[in-house]
Amino acid sequence: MTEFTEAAVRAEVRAWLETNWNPDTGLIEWRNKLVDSGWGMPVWPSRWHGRDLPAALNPVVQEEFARLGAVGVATAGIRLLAGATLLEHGTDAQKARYLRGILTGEDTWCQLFSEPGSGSDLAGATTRAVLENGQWIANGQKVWTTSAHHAQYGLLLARTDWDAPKHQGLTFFILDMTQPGVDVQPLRQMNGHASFNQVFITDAKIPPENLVSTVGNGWQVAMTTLAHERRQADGLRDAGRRGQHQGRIDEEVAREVATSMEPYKWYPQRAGRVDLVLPRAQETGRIDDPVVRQEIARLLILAKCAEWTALRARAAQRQGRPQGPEGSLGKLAASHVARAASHAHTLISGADAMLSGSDSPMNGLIAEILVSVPATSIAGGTDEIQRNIIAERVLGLPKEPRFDTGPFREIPRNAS
Amino acid sequence: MTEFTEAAVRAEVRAWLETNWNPDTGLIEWRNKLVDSGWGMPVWPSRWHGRDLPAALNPVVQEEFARLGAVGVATAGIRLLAGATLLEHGTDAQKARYLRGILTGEDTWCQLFSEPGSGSDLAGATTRAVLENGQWIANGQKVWTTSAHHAQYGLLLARTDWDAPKHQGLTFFILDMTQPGVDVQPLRQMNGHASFNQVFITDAKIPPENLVSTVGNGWQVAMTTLAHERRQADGLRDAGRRGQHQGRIDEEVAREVATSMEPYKWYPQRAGRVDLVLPRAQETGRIDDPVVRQEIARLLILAKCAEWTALRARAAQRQGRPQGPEGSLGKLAASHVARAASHAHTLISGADAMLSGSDSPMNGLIAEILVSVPATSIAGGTDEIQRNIIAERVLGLPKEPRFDTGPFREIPRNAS
Amino acid sequence: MQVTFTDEQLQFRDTLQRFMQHRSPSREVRRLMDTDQGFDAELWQALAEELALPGLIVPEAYGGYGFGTVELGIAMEEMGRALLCAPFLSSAVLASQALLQAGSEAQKERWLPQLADGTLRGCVAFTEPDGGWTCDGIATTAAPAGSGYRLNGVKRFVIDGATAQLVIVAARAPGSSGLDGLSLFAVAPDASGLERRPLQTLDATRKQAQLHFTDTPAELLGQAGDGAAQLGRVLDLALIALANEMVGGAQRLHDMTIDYVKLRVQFGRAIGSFQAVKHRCADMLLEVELAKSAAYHAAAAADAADPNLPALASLAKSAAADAYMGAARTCIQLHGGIGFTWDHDAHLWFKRAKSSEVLFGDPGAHRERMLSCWLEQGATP
Amino acid sequence: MQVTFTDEQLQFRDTLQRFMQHRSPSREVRRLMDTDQGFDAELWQALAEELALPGLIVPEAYGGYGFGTVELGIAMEEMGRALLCAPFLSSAVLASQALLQAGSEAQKERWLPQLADGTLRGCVAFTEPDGGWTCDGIATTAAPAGSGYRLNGVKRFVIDGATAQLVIVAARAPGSSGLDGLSLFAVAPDASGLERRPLQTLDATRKQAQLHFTDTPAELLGQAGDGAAQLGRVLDLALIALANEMVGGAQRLHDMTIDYVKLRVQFGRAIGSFQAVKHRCADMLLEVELAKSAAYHAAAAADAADPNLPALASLAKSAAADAYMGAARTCIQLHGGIGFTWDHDAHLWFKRAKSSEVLFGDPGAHRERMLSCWLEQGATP
Repeated sequence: MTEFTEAAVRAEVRAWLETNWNPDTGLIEWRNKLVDSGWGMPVWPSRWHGRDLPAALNPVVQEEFARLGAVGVATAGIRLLAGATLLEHGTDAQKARYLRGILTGEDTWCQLFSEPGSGSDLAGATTRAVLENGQWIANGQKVWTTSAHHAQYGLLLARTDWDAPKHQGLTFFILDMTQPGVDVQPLRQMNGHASFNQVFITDAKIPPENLVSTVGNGWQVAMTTLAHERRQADGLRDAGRRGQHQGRIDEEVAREVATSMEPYKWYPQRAGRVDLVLPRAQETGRIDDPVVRQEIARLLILAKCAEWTALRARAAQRQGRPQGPEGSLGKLAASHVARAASHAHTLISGADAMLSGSDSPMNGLIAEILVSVPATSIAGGTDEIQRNIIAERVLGLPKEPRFDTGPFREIPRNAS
Repeated sequence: MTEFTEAAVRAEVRAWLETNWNPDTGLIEWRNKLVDSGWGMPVWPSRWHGRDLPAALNPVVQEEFARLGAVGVATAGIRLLAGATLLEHGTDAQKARYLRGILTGEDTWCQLFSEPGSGSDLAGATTRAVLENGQWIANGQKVWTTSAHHAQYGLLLARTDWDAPKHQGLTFFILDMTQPGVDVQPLRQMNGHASFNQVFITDAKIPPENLVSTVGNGWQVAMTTLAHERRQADGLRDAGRRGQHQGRIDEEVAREVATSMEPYKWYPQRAGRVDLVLPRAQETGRIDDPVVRQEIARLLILAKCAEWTALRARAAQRQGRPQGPEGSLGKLAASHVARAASHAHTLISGADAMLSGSDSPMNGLIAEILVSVPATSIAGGTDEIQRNIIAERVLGLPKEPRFDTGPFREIPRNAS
Repeated sequence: MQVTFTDEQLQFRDTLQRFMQHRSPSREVRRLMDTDQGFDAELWQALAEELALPGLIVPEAYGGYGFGTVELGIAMEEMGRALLCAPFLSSAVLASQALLQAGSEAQKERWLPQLADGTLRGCVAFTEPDGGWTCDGIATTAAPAGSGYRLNGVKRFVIDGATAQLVIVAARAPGSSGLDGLSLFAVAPDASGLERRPLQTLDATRKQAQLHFTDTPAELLGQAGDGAAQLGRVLDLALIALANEMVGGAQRLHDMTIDYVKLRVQFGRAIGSFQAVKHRCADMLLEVELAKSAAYHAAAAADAADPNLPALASLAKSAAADAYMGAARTCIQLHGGIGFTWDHDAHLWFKRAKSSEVLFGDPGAHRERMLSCWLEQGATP
Repeated sequence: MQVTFTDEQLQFRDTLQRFMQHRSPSREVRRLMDTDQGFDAELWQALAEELALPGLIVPEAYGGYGFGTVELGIAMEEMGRALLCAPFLSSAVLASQALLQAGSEAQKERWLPQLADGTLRGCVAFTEPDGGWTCDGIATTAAPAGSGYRLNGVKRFVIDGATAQLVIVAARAPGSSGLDGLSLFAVAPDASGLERRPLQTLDATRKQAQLHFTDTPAELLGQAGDGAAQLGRVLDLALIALANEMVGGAQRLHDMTIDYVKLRVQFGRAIGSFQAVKHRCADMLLEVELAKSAAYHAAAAADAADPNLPALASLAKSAAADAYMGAARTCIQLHGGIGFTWDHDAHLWFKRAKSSEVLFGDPGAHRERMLSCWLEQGATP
């Protein structure tokens, strides 16, 4: 058994990569090799394509991959969330069947949690699954699903018990997305993009072996998935970053990245594009207006403070100090930054803010900021939910009394 | 019986005043004459010092008083609230005993509703009154009481039943303020003024004939008092306005006004003194700063909009149209105006905003604005309560579920 | 000055509201915003024949109905509420006013009756590519040529500029600058050297165009050199009209939001019962009502020939713009994800709000203008 | 650049916190704010002997402890939290820094050790009755006279100016203007022609005075004419110190509020369970934490000799001032009536917040300064 010291791990992965890494291999072929070696997900158990590596040493492995520019396992999209969820809650058969396809990137997954009637209140899902003649039949509607239109599998949260309290009547399934009972439709947003899907589920069939964990334990499983969502966000940022072209594998990776990043291409605009504010103000001459300068300064102060607050939080975490309040404020701060940036861009663009497409400044980028920023304070938990979380979990203020206890069928809910 | 037409009423009051008004009468003597004639409170019943005049014609009477500069009945302070409350809920004996002294101004009254533990939640009062050997014994503490230090009588809201729901366990009393069990202490505010009192009630005695309405009906009676509070506010504005000096009665009126207005002398500063913003900006030269100009303009827009909104509401009311939402927004708008004014005064005064007293601009007036404005969004119903009222009563949004139903003794409350 | 509406005005509003509900529901708005023209010719005719709108403020002497600015405000408010797709602002407000302010008697008699009955649609080309809304930004020149003039320059952000049948252009005498030498001109849509290019707009319900003039023949309106004052008056009226349109839109967003939060259930209760939602709704109501007061007051002031009209017009524009954007943000936010979708109507008004925020000058510019006007007049606001 | 505190720094903070809780509870603050002097001589001695505070940033060579700006920030934050009444800002920050920046070696050796051990209390007289915080507003003149100088002019808003035992004065050569001809001078408290008048301050916990100089003898610090640059560096450090003090005060207001809303019951529930209260508390936390990041960053940047220090100091001042005033307003509002009383402590911090908002320049002025500095440097912020 390998000794887990930094030096030993670094030497071992370096040796393996120097022997095996070949940029002219096919992508799937290379990743299968990675999966076999355990170096693709070294922190996973050695039984499941990993090497039992302590998480603290994972950066060492990633550094070595980066140094050589070696391609890693597939991380984009919902894959790693699916992998982590199955690793924790799946049966051995499920792990055997799905994990490899997740890591090689051959299979695309999607997450079927949100519904039209349950947004902030995810546990209020009303998509139902009923066991009939030995197989589950699902009916309902999911929304805000990324990649559903080319996914093979979906992580489905469905209600199986309407008499249990709402968090206890949910069950987690793997749904075959390619069957006739699953209809995927694009969901167009106000900025014109269609990054998400609606998924209509009509008598979709789920074999019993696709049940994850136990009946009624779906909420706990979904929590695992959601807990990995933040890492996912980090992973996304890195997905596109590769060094110079090395071989034919690069084209395959580029295609994969392009496909998986497609839904997110407006995300920088959603965040307000603070980086463009000063250049645009200088270019338009609006930088000479003292009133505009105040708004720009306000924005920059907010953005810098948010950035430094995140740095403080990360530094404290790295030092193993107990998390302070600064770690829970990033999302809410980002809403303020985006709003202030949108306001600054409006002031700077003046009449040009009335235009869009190629008539709008920067070939439509400014218009895209103006009509994308409203999503920042909604997506991934509204500002209102964030404030609740901060007030209750960080400040320890008393929770609001709940009105959704007791049997689910008796809880008021939206008409469907 | 008099015919109630505008012309007839005007002729009658004019004739009466021309015969009787004499600015060299003593104030009390004159007011007793007014009370006897019914022209002091003409809308009150003729049995109780009035003339049964329809409310719509009251302005005609007031116009005639104003034309001659004739002094009216006492209106300052809590008197008219007490009068209106007793008129509606008092016994004949109470009316006979108290109404005349209220109208002549010989008696000063105060309102004993708010408590340290029940501010926004007025019905949560815990001052208790217990019937012992045929008389009520009261114990507790009241706050925010204006004029308590020179009042003869107090309108007391006290809890008499701790097992009833909170709004049903309260009883309304007339409290003799001059007795030993009533200790009045000034309550100093952060702006240095002491416009209010705390009233400590220790085994104070209340004879049974001082019970107003019935035991347990105190909340309804208090609602009557509060309903008259807005008119009170209007009355206050007019209290100081008299024409030129006519005779010796003027000195008495001036003294009365000075005494009753004393607690309110900082109220204009509390509202932000919007009127001073432009002159101060011009005087200091800050009017030349484009950034300061923006803040001044924002303030003036807010103030003008609030003013016009109030005009709209009054005009619609005068035309007998159903009240629109514009009528419920004045208090909340006033908070915004005051805050914006305080901000503008800070910007305009610059370093001088650090000073107070005679070193502060305008001999301390600016400092008084800065430390008085915070009261605007609290006194008379916090902004939070105002928003609740607007949301529930004007917009019809569902009420928040209540947690203060059931027997009062079981409802969580502040430790006393 | 008029503080509330008369019974007749309230009836007028009711009539308009019913018409809009019937003839301009949001599916119709969506249909028209996808067309190049951006309005429905039949509906425009109906506005003229059934509601007399195109001629609303045109004096009776020129075939109009001679109503005041208060009625204009009511009409704009209802159009803003419905997001009506029609060339009303461009033709019935801007072009009609420009002719009234600048045209000779003969010119008024020639064009105003057609504008008033809707058979002619006009527009005013004022702003240039720099996007400024003050007269000193005008660079387009008008040089005398024979009995007329020849125009050279570029106009941008011209509302309904691609479809108007009469183009009124602000231009200056060559060599002049600032407020001097400005005049208004009439240009035929098919004039030589006039190139009209539709602009892609954020708010697809209000079309704009860029107009290039190359030695384009034009007819002077009225006297040469009076353009600055004429444009000032046109702009003030346009600001008041726009402010009223904006409060109508803000009210619609407000109503949409209140309806939704009463209906939408999360965590077992209507989201409108959550205090944070309640308070945000109350704040929205306050802001919209305050802005309405400003818009109504400015309209009444115009009818009362208030000497502070420029200040009051700018005040109304600024207050209404902030309230509209505020309501738009609140509407989307309280709808959550659904409010960010294309199929939900919120974005239609959001985009109108965003676009109106900068149309004729942004709120900050109008705050400054308001204060300057007041200080110049030495008036206590 | 330092992003989090070291263990030693955290210990230093703990020590200070314990000291302040023990020696500067609010009843002590109330006692001292009613005195003319505004501080307690014994407590000042204890600060020197037990905590080494007066000499915190004075180099060891001059009898100090040579700590950095991060430690200074910690000290200021804790003093701001406790609202400590002591001449720390005036003497240990302003006067010590002015001497360090401007003094000759002999002058430093003469005064710094006494400032460092607290036996001498200094102040810096900079701003004049116009209330400006930039060098060009200085009108006080210093004319050579014998081996020294004679000062004429008026200084206002001089922190601890009535009690300081060493007065450092910014003055200019007669006839000079702008940034030229400025120098710093030392004046004895009993110098002839020096008249000191205490000012009535909104924030009674920080005393200020007006100083009149009439042919007052003064000693030049260091070289003549370097005053503008020296004052600039003193002001930047003062801004950073004040920003850290402000976030300490804001944190105290925050904590006071959170404690109260958990405890206070209305309508049968803790008011902290009402969503509107919750959300306002969350917003306050956000603003305070963001401002802390700015204050901490500026302090670390000073220690790292960041070339953008003026911008970062102004950024921190602006963010901290807005957060402090915001927290003060929220604290009083969520306390309701009790929060507006004299006996409740909220107003003590409210008044410090209001006063600090404009001390050394208001947030708007610092936003402008920040942006100007950044743009001048051509730096991407």
